[in-house]
Amino acid sequence: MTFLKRYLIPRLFQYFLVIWLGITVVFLIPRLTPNDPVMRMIGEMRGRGSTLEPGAMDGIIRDLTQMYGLEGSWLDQYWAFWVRLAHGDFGVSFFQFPTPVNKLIATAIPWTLALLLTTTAISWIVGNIIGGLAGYYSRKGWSRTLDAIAMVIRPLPYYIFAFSLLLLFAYVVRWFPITGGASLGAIPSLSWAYIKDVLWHSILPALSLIILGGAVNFQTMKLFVQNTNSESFVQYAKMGGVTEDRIVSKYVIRNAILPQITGLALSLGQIFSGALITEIVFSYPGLGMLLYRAIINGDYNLIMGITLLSIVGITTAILVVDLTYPFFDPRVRYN
Amino acid sequence: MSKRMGRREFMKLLSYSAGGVILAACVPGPQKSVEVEGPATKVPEEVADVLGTFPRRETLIARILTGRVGSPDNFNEWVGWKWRDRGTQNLANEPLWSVDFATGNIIPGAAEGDPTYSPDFMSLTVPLRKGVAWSDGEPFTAADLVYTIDTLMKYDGFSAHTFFVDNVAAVTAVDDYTVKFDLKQPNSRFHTTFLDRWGCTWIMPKHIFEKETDPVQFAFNPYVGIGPYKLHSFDPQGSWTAWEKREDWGKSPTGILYGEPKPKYIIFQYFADEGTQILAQLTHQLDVAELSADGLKALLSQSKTSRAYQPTFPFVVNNDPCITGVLFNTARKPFDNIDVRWALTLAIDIVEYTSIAVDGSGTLSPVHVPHLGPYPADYIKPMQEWLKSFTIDVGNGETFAPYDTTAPKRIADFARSRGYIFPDTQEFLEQAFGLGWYKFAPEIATKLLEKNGFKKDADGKWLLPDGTPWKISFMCGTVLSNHDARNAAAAVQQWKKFGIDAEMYTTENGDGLGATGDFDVSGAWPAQEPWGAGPDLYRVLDRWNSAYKKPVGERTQGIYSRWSSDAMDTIIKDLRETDPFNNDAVIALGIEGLKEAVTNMPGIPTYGYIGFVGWDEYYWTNWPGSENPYNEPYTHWPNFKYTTPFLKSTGA
Amino acid sequence: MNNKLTVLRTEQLKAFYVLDVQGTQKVAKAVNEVDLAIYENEIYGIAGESGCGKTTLLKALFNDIILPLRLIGGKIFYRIGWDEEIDVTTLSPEEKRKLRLEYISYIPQGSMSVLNPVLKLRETYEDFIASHVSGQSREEIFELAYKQILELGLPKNVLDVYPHQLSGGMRQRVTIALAALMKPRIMIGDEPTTALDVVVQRGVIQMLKDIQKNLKNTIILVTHDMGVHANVADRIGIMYAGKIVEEATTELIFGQPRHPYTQFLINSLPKFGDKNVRSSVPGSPPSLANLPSGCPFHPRCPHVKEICREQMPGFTQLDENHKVACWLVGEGNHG
Amino acid sequence: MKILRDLFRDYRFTFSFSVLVIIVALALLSFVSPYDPTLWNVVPKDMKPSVEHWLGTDSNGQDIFWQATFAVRNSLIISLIAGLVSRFIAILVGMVAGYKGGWVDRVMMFISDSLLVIPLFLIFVMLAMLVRQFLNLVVLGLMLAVFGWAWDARVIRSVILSLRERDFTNTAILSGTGTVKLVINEYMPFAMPLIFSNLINNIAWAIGLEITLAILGLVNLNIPTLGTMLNWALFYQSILLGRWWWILTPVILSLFLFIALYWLSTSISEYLDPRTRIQRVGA
Repeated sequence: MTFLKRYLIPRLFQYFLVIWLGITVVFLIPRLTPNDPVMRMIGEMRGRGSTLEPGAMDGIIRDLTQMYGLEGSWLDQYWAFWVRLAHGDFGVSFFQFPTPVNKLIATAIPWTLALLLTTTAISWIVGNIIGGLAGYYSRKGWSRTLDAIAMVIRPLPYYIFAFSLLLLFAYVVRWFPITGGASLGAIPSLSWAYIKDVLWHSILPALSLIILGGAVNFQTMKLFVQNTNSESFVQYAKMGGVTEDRIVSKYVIRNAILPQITGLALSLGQIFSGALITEIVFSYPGLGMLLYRAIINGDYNLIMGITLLSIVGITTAILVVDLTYPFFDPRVRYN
Repeated sequence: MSKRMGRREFMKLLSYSAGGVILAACVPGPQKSVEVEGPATKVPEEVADVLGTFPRRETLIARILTGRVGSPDNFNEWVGWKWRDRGTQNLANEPLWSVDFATGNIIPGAAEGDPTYSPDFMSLTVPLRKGVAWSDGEPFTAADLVYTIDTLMKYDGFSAHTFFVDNVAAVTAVDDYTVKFDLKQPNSRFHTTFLDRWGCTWIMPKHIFEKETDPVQFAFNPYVGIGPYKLHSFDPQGSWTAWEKREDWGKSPTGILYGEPKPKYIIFQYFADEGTQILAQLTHQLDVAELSADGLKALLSQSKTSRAYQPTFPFVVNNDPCITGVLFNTARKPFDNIDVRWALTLAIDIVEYTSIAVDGSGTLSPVHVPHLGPYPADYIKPMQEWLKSFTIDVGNGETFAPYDTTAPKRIADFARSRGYIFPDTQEFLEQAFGLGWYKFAPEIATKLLEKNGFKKDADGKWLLPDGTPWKISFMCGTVLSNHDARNAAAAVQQWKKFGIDAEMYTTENGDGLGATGDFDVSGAWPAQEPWGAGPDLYRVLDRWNSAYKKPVGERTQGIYSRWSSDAMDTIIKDLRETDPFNNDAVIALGIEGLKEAVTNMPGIPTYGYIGFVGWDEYYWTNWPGSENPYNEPYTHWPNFKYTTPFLKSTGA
Repeated sequence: MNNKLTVLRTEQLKAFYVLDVQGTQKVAKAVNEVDLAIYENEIYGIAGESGCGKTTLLKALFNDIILPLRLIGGKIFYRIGWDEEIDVTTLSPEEKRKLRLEYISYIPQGSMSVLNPVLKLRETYEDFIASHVSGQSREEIFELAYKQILELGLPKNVLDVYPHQLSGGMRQRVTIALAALMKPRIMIGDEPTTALDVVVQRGVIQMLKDIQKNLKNTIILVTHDMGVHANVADRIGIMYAGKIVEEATTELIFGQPRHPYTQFLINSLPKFGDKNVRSSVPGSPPSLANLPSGCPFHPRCPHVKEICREQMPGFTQLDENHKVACWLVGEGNHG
Repeated sequence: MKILRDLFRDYRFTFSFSVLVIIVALALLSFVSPYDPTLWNVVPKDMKPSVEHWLGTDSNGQDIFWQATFAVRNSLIISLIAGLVSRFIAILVGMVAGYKGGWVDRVMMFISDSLLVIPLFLIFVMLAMLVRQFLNLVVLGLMLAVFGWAWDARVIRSVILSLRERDFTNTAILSGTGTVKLVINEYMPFAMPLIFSNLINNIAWAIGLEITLAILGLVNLNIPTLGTMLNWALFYQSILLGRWWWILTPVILSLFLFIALYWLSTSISEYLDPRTRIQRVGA
């Protein structure tokens, strides 16, 4: 009962406050930039050769402003946003008018989630296990070799690394496709053929993310393990003749992993922003490009839609970590 | 041979470096100039059949220029922006008229010929083509056009709504193949709203739209048009759209005019990254794409089967009717001063300028229309004598004749010094580099500035008349390969050398800042582009109309330089009252307009828009290259459909 | 020499820290030519100032010589059966591991950090037990553990909590209980009472005594606290600068200390009714990496003689249970 | 001095130190560059490395070696500002929040959580759009710093939280040790290796983000940095055109920079950590 009153309720209050603040900031920032969605649309049409009669310009601007729902003051728009949100609606995208934001997100999100959930999980698990072992056996040759590899891979600019993978595996040896989330002409279905096709296309993008992400986890974990390794309880377990596999798993890695759990939660929460450079190099579908284009075009509703997901994602991840952390580390109490 | 191996090796090496192996020092160096011949590229067998439903031999794959389609299941082109180069404008739709940029002629598509205006320009009639059917089999008639205009005027969600409400009093079908427009005020250029350059007013299929309660929200999926191709399928993510040749292609204007299109399927595909896109083309997974200058060099140097528009340097497509250059904000000091604008023009060494911007491959134009299509013959050549005699007042009674006919030759020499090889005929030089430009005269520029109270400080940096350092912020977009950025980079370099603290300012919001006059200098077109067909310059000159000009802070409706003059207003008024099809009268007024523009220099015209098209001829040949320019060469232009009947399958 | 059974014996044991400093070797002589014979059913105390090498000696006796500590010379014998003495320095790591807890167990200084903070004590017990016995007998041992906990007067639920939930004294008792669990023949304690307050200390000492009485095994206890030694030890070895300098029964050490260093240690003990501040040993202990010539104690010795500076004295056997290495006492036996 | 001598005993420290000295020397060389880094066409274009141009020239007609000196200098400035300023905030917030607890903790974590939840990428693109004209090195560095501390503050806080539960905290508090002294003397040594690895991560992150922003054209491309250098090289398709001397320069420079920083951090944090120190020295 006191847990509920003294910890959970204030924590939940904070949770919603953070979400509200985040959303409000994201609502305001695009409106503070000089990027006006109406002018962007006109610029886009003009830049792409559309004939816009000079005499009709005022009318077009008026019509677009009305269609985009940008007529009232910011306060009106802000109120309208919450009213819409209460109905689970983000409104229509300006740039993809009149496609609803919900639909744009719904089409892109499976790709992002499938790619990033998998790669984040794999690189975390693999990176931490290998990093943990490498930290425990840090004097062995293979540990030093892996450390050297991680050290060289990690600083490579992601773009260069991803493009190098592409050059190697899609051009020099042609094992994987060059571009796209699926083959040209493939229509989404639940057939095995389509799924196989999607998997085949996802290997290179996934590999690029896993290797780089894994290298980061590897290095961090190795460091944590080396620190844990010299803790008294590890020495004591050795003195007690505890078998090595138990020492590695339950004493060293189990303790060194604690800070990594927070890291995992945050990376999972950040998934909703997409992986823009991956999407660029591999022409892969996803939220990253959608968000980037929305920002560039001042597509307020679409920005709100994607960032709301992202904000809720990260905030929830933090909440979950805070609530569950005492289970991972019994020393930490709710406060 | 060893050189080619070197490049390959390097690419392999870079990929291996991903695995931690960096042996850069062992890589043999590549060469300086571009080779047209490339290494033999092995074509994997599986490429031919990887597409499954689309047999590769019968399929043409082109790149979407404008990126991933944001709303792939929405084809309602009359509302907002709909990625029309995904195949709608270039394959599935046919407008009343299109511009043939290769010849400067008008191609009548859904129309049978030119429109006829009443002498007072208060009405016009349009003859429609007979025997045309929509891709779902319904016949195309005058009722479709009338319905389109009525609908656009009824709903304010359509982009063209205001224009038609402002202009059209009534639209009627005289018979099944003739439509009459009654206008609200005289308009001698009303028909150009139907003239397809890269978007125009398209015609709705009445039998489909009339079933809809809200035609603005209607997604119009599947698309129905009168072009030779119909929608086959598309990626819900918008990365590709596939089109299939109509069985009744003979009922499309393309089929009627030019015969059967050759590719059975045409797919427009999206590539987010140019490097990836080049790899796709090298492996024959992409037939045609527009690239950046260096992307094209890379493609040509790596592939034996690829070619550019021109077989030799400058390789580029130079028949796009836009003039690029520098635009001054004449509402902001000191760019309101003609002397300053001319000083900045004369501070440019055009040889170095084009070498920075486009490696010397642009065609120069001294006036505010590009050197291509009908414009050299109609305007630039006739204006040579005037240009040579044109002088500017340097002060102290001194004058200076800025025109320089040696500029093209000097650019050609520069290109040869870079190792490029190309013909040395007068005809070629003129076509590739233009007729002339302005002298590099920093001393005259200095005099012009000093005449207006500018000074140089001890470090040789220019100060404004009030004694503060002169800074120029040159606004351009963030895509560095676009010509606004190319011009920005080149001009900034030239002005820096001249002693002005100039800097490139990249922004996504060029249009917003431009329209409200919040910039110094911009890389936006120095003048509105002409239609590209016929000698009429109304479209160019009208943007300088003082009626469109709004004060700084408000959105201007004319060109962003906010320049106008009484003389120009008079010319525009005269042109408006002239029959657009009366060539002699139109040209005479056009020349006067261009003279007024050159004299005042509200923007500096530099080189015509050039594009970098790369064709992989592994599956399809007979592209409209410079030696056989039967059509404009781009696949994203509306006229691409008129190229399809001329393509030849290699049977590979 | 005597009829008691030796369970642990060293011969000229030399264990040094060998450090590589800028190419030259630097040697810290932590355990230098130590001969020990520890009997069955006794509590043997090792005393000395901090930095004298007693913890290192303890590690060596525990056969836990890991880098940078190196066995330079000498042997360590455990008596595994009744007649069988084996040199444990030659054992494989796995054989060494198996001896621990079962044959020889270790009692750490009872701070929080020797117990794995993320495991309940039950799990730590489980790890220690399962590393040595398997299958059916594991459950039996667990039952024994419960029984033992009750016998030692620990709370019933002590195994169901995390280490940080116990007091320091309780944690110390748990580590002692754990060390005694498998009835090892030898238990080694490294300052097990140091961090505790006096009342708790007394309880812990009593517990050690009880266990020893019960199991009739050997306890080797290292502490700098002479008071503790007086309370528990049967015999005491005084260590100075890597060497044992005096060894005798507790009564003899406290009653007739012969080595000047031992005398200092005894005199520094507070006595009842004595209100004077006790003098501690003057000067500071020498660096093990840079020992004085001759007797290492000579710089601090009030009775220093010429020979002390030149030569290390050998042991002089004063009595069956008393030997001293000091020139004041005798020339000793260098053989 | 003894500290340095001890550190130099570690080959990693020696290597890192030498590399950093070279890199800093490179950065300092930029002050005597014969070329203005913002001027193009000052040397022939696309030349391979030669005696006159040690690392060749690029397609903008600039000397790559001298350009690299500016790039290294500017990237160091950006990432050091970002790394040090954000570290300062993160340590301060993390330690105070973790140690004080209660409402101080709540308010501080509320601020850092709010910063954490707003997608950084959105903020950067928007801010870059907003302030691009004023986007010099310091502003960019500070921008990265202001938005780069929240995560690490949380990590440091959680370390402090678990340290607070340990015995020595109670012992120290009972013996009357002041808060500041406790945090600095008792907690910092434990947090130091973490802070160092965080600093390196943060510098890596700052350089990486600068490169990403540069590739998207969101920074001032006239200022040479490792990111803008890479951007120009990619823009001119130097990989596919085989101009290895151009593309590899920023890549290899950042590679060495990172390895040096990484080894430096592990070496120093091992030195600072008394538990691993003996091991290392004994190895």
